[in-house]
Amino acid sequence: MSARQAEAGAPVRAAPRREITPGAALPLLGFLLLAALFPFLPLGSRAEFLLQIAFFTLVAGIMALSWDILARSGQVSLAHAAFYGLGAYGYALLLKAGLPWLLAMPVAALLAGGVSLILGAVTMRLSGMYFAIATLAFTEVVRTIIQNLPESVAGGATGLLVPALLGGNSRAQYALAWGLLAFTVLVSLAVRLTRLHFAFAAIRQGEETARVLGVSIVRFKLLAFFISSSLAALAGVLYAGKTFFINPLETFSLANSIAPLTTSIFGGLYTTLGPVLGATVLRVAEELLHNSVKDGYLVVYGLVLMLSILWLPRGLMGLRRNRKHGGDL
Amino acid sequence: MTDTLSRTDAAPETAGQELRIEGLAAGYGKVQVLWDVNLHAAPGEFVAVIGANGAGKTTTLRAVSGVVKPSAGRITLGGVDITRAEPSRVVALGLGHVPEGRELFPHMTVRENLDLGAAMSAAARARAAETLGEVYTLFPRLQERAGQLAGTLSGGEQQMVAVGRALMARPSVLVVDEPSLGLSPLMTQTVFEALKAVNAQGVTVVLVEQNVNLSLKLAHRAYVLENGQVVKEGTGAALLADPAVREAYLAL
Amino acid sequence: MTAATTIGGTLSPASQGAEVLRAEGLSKRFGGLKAVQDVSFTHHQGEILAVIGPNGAGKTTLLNLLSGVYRPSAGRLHLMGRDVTDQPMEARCHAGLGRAFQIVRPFPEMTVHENVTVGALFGKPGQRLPEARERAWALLERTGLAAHADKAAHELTLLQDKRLEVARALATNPSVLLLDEVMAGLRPGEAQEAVALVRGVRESGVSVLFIEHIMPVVRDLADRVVVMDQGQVLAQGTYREVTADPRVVSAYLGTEEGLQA
Amino acid sequence: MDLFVQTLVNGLLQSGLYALVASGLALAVGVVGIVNFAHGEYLMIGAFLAWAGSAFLGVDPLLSLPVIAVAVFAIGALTYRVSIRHVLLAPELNQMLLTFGLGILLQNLALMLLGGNTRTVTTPYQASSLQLGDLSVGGPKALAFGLAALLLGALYVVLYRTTLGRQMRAVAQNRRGAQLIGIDVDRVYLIAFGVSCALAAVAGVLVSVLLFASPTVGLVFALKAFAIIVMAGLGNLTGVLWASVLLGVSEALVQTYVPGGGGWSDAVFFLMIFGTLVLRSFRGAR
Amino acid sequence: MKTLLMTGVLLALSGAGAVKVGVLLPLSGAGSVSGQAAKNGYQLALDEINRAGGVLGKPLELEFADDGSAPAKAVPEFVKLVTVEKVDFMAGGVSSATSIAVSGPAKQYGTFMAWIGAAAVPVEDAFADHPYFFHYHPWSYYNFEAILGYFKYLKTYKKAKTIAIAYEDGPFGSAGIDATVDAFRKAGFNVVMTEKFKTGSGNFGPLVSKAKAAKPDILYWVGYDTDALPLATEIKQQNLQLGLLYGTPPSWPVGFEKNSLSDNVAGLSLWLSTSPNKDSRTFVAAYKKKYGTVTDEYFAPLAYVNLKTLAAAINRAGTTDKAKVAAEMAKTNVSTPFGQLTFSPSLKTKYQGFKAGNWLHFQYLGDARVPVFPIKFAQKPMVYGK
Repeated sequence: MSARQAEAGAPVRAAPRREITPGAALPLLGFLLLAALFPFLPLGSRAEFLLQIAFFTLVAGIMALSWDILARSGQVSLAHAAFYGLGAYGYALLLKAGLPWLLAMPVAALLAGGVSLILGAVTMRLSGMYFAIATLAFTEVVRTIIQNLPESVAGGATGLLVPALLGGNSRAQYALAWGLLAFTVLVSLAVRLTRLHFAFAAIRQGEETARVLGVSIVRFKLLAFFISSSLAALAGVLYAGKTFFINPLETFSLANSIAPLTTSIFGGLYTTLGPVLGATVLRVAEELLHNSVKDGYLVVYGLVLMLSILWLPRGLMGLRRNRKHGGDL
Repeated sequence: MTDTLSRTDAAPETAGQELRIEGLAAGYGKVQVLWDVNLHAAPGEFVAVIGANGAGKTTTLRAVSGVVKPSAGRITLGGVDITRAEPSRVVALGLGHVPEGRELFPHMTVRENLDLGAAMSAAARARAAETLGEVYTLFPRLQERAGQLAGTLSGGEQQMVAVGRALMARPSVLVVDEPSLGLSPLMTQTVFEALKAVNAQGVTVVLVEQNVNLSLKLAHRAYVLENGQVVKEGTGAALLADPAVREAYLAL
Repeated sequence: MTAATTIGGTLSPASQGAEVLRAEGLSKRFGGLKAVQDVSFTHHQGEILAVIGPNGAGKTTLLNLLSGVYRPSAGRLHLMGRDVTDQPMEARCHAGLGRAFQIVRPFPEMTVHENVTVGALFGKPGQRLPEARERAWALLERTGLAAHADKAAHELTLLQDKRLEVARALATNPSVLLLDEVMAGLRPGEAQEAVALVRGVRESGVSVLFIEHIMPVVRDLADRVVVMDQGQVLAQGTYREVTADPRVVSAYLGTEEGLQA
Repeated sequence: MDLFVQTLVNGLLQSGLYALVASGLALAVGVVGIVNFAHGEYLMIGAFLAWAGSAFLGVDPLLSLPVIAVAVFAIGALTYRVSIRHVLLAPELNQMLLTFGLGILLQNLALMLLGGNTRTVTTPYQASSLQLGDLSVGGPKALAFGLAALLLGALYVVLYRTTLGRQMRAVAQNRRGAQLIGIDVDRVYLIAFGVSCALAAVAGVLVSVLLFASPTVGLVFALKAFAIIVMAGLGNLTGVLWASVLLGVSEALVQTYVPGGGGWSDAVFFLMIFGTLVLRSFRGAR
Repeated sequence: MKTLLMTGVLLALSGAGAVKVGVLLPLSGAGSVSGQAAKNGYQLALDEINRAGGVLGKPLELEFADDGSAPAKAVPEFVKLVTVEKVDFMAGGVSSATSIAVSGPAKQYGTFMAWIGAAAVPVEDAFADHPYFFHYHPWSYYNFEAILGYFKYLKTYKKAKTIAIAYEDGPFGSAGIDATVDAFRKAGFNVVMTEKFKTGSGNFGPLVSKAKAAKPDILYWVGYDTDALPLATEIKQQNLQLGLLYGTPPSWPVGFEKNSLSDNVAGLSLWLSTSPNKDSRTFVAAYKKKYGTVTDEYFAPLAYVNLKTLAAAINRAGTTDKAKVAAEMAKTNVSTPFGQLTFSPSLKTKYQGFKAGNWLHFQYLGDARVPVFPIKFAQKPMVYGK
């Protein structure tokens, strides 16, 4: 119809360069492979110790990635400690009720997902700071409720002992954490490669425009909540099963909400690799700092976060040369 | 070059300054709005800039006050280059801006809005009481409403506040952007009368307007802006008589 | 979508078509401000209808009432024979209403193709991703954006942005397309291209309602014109008719009264 | 009945501190448009400076208060210059991360330099109290409340009666309008952020007298301040006063009248925030 | 002479074969005050042990690790000490949550643990079947036993009848609160108030108002150092008349004794720097010599005793074999700054060190903490307000 097209004669179709190619998944696959092989690497005497670090890194990765999935729909949550805690408590209580752990784990995740729908429904119209504070308030309320339930129900403020995951076998625990991270990565990829990506990204980048284009924000915002909180709850299950003990103060602490946020921003928002990579780099950096600067390592850590925002606003993923929009996983 | 049109009845208490724009290009992000604007207002002159929506009138004024940074060209105010100066400096040099949409401080009283106008220079502060009296003379309504929040005023009253606020700095050049927007004819008339009176005191006035008839009647000289360029200039009367102006507006 | 090059040229008197959009006494108040008052008009199948008026006349508020950004304080709105007054934006989209914004609002972190895919995927219920992608391609070709499909939206020129805005709205497969000053900021040559684009849209069977300031564009494009002033409808008719109306002229050029200098 | 009045007084006294901390935060949010998650850390700095002045120089915290306010104003202005200023146009998320990082940095700097111990300040008026019949009002608390009220009054006088204050409000209400009448917006931002930090520090001085100084003392107050400014509506300074009183009194009521209320008072408050936000969002819907 | 020289050289050269003890402490985070105090105690003990010839003829080595007061950090650090640093014994441990978290790897590696802190009951559950778990700090129920003993004394001699309880809503304050109330009632007290508060919030106004209405003889508060001054201030300000304000924070605010508000406040401690006990005086002198100051944190002498007794047990066993060292350790019977230390079973674990009898009750009198109960340790008569 246009003059441009008339000149060209036949319709031109540019090669879909920016479509996601299998190649884009290579770094991610590489990461997962490396993580899978980690227990078998010849690390000598440090192997067991590094395996423990790696376990908690995987948990941090699951948390960050799950947070990122929610953030992709424009919802910047400070409620991830609540989902984490709900997962941990749900799991512990289901075990107490006699469920086998393999069943307790997914049921706890789904329960947290269900609760998140309530939160999602009432915060539907909030954005920015208001949304953040509302989700923070939700976390506080959930924590207080659990803390004030009779001790016989959920351990009260003292907390609950949780049976060791997989009999305390650290390799098996690592394998399970790896599996759950891989599952989270798969979910994240599924979100990235299906219609969900278009819905989430459109809502985030222009909620009104998205609605004008027919995107049902209610459905997709809630879906983002459900997916994200269920995954965060799985991280909580891993934590509970690894440390044998949960209490409201620690599982619902603000730090558990803030860590996935900072990790994702540091790694690179709205990507699958970014949050996972961010978790790894930050955890390794923390460990190295811990051993080198000892007393002041958290000072340096804070400084690193600040500098990364000032010099690296798009996170680690922004370091890749020729990064163009759209092609990232 | 426009000497013949200078007002003879002006008794310049405030000395007007010259505003000169040469080869101005500017825009927002990827949207270039001004391509090559040349415009001049002699001291004490009343110049109107007319043109259809999107022609670049507002952008021209914003470039003058330093809110929009030009990509090319030169702007001088009383001979001083202000091309990329910060807005605070431009105001200090004597420019008063009555912006489109008034840009008042809605939760402050009328009086506070006016006082702020005089706050930025020591000279204006020193004469603030006197200037306030002049503004109240110009707009008696503002005195009645002095304690009312600006956001609760009618559109016309808000426009008065915007003009008054700019005058409080005792500017030598006053640029006014679409003062009649959303105003009743009666209110429009009040505002325009005030502008005329201000100009009569020697202040250079550059008026951007969509109300062609009224502004051309008022102005000594006028420019027609189209697609970011000046396409016509002449005395107000000459342009008013020019059928091409009307056609440009209504695409007859 | 039918091919873009159909029987071109002649502006058929569209008022014979079925009605696609009918506003009955739409009003909107913001606090004390009556932004839109008692606006009624009918938009027919295949018609290009322009809404014009001086700055602040209430045009954009009207468009927001039509697309569902605001709920009206009074009045009803019918779309394709259905009352959609209380429907949210996404439901109106599903019912056949498309909209392009005055200030282009591409999703900045998506490619051009992805931007259009959003419209194709969610514009009507039950669309699947592969088909939506294909339709997005087709639309990019129609709107001359195919060569830029993989660019990020922020890499486009303004004209391309406008094309994208239209392509994305078209991707929702609308019966009526609302265009909000899509010519704003374009140079004359570009505006001509945009006019051709809008004509093409109509020829593909979509009715168009647009707001515009650039009068030559209105003259060249509109079958019928609704003139607004101070939130009310001042006049309706062909371009020639309304510009001959002295009330319209004075709304545009200002009153001649007053100020006997 | 006496218990009820005493409860109201308890709540009211507590609200002065809340208002002081929240006003500073509201100033940063309203004028500069930055949500400073490190706000509590400036309170902590103020508390430690007061403690240091008292412990090492023997200066009463209330006497060192003006010096501390000026010092922390300078620290805040410096913070603005080297960090905040560079993210003013960045996405909200990046601003959040920056101030989170700042908070971690400052808190751990204090921990590294001073250790985690709780420090207390000794003042002669600490144990004083006013008795009004059965009603008793703690001396330092009343003093702190009075000082907070005085400072807030002064803040309001500055904001409403001085040129600088009007400039701040002008920038908050209409940034472009402020620019166009010649206000140096960057300078106003710097001052507003500095004042915001100074207000937190002043609250910190009072906290050191009433409670204690420790590296984590800021968190409790910062969290409440966030809740208060959100409840008041971001940047609404007058609303901050009401929300602070509401928080203080509702806390006191819950603590007094709900069995085991001390454990519930936070939850009740956050529930109120949550409810306010949600209600407002649905009422705001067209 | 020659042999002595040789021994010295051997001592210097034989680092590789030295006995290594891993010490896991909260050096940062919430528990860092106790952790840092313990670290000082360990280092003092290390100096003395090595000056006296080390362990098994070689200098003893300590490997410190920071658990950050967080279970997720404690687990890797514990594993690092055991598998990388290959320590022979583990010591330290302050927080209950981190201690429970490391119970997994501890059982997996059969780690020998000489543990100083972690008084919460779930810790006892977590280590119930661990064969090499030596717990120095009394379990929380022993604390309570001690408190009840003191209160019963007050009941008999000071006619204290009513108790108001204020406890922080976290795990420290809330643990077993119902049992506490029951026990007081059973002992014939009237519990007139049981109130939670949020630690660190400093807002005690409503709580004290409520207490005032309840007119208790004793206000028993379970909280942290941050709550001490605000509570004391509020009580004074609202003019709440008490027989005794009694608190059990893990540590007290720095300089609290100099504040007049601390006057007559009573508390519980395993140890006081002013204790007349000979071992305590020796410890204080040694500590002052090394660090130039006196500490009031009982975790410093506790850590000191912990390492000294462990080293002694190893030396007696003549080997690092866990079973043999455990057997020797179980026979420990030494005098310490806390009184005599022996190990005997607790409710669930096999080797419990200090128990209820080791607790001291003190009062802030003048500018110091002064032991007032048990009477045989009292340096001054207690001040009872009613």
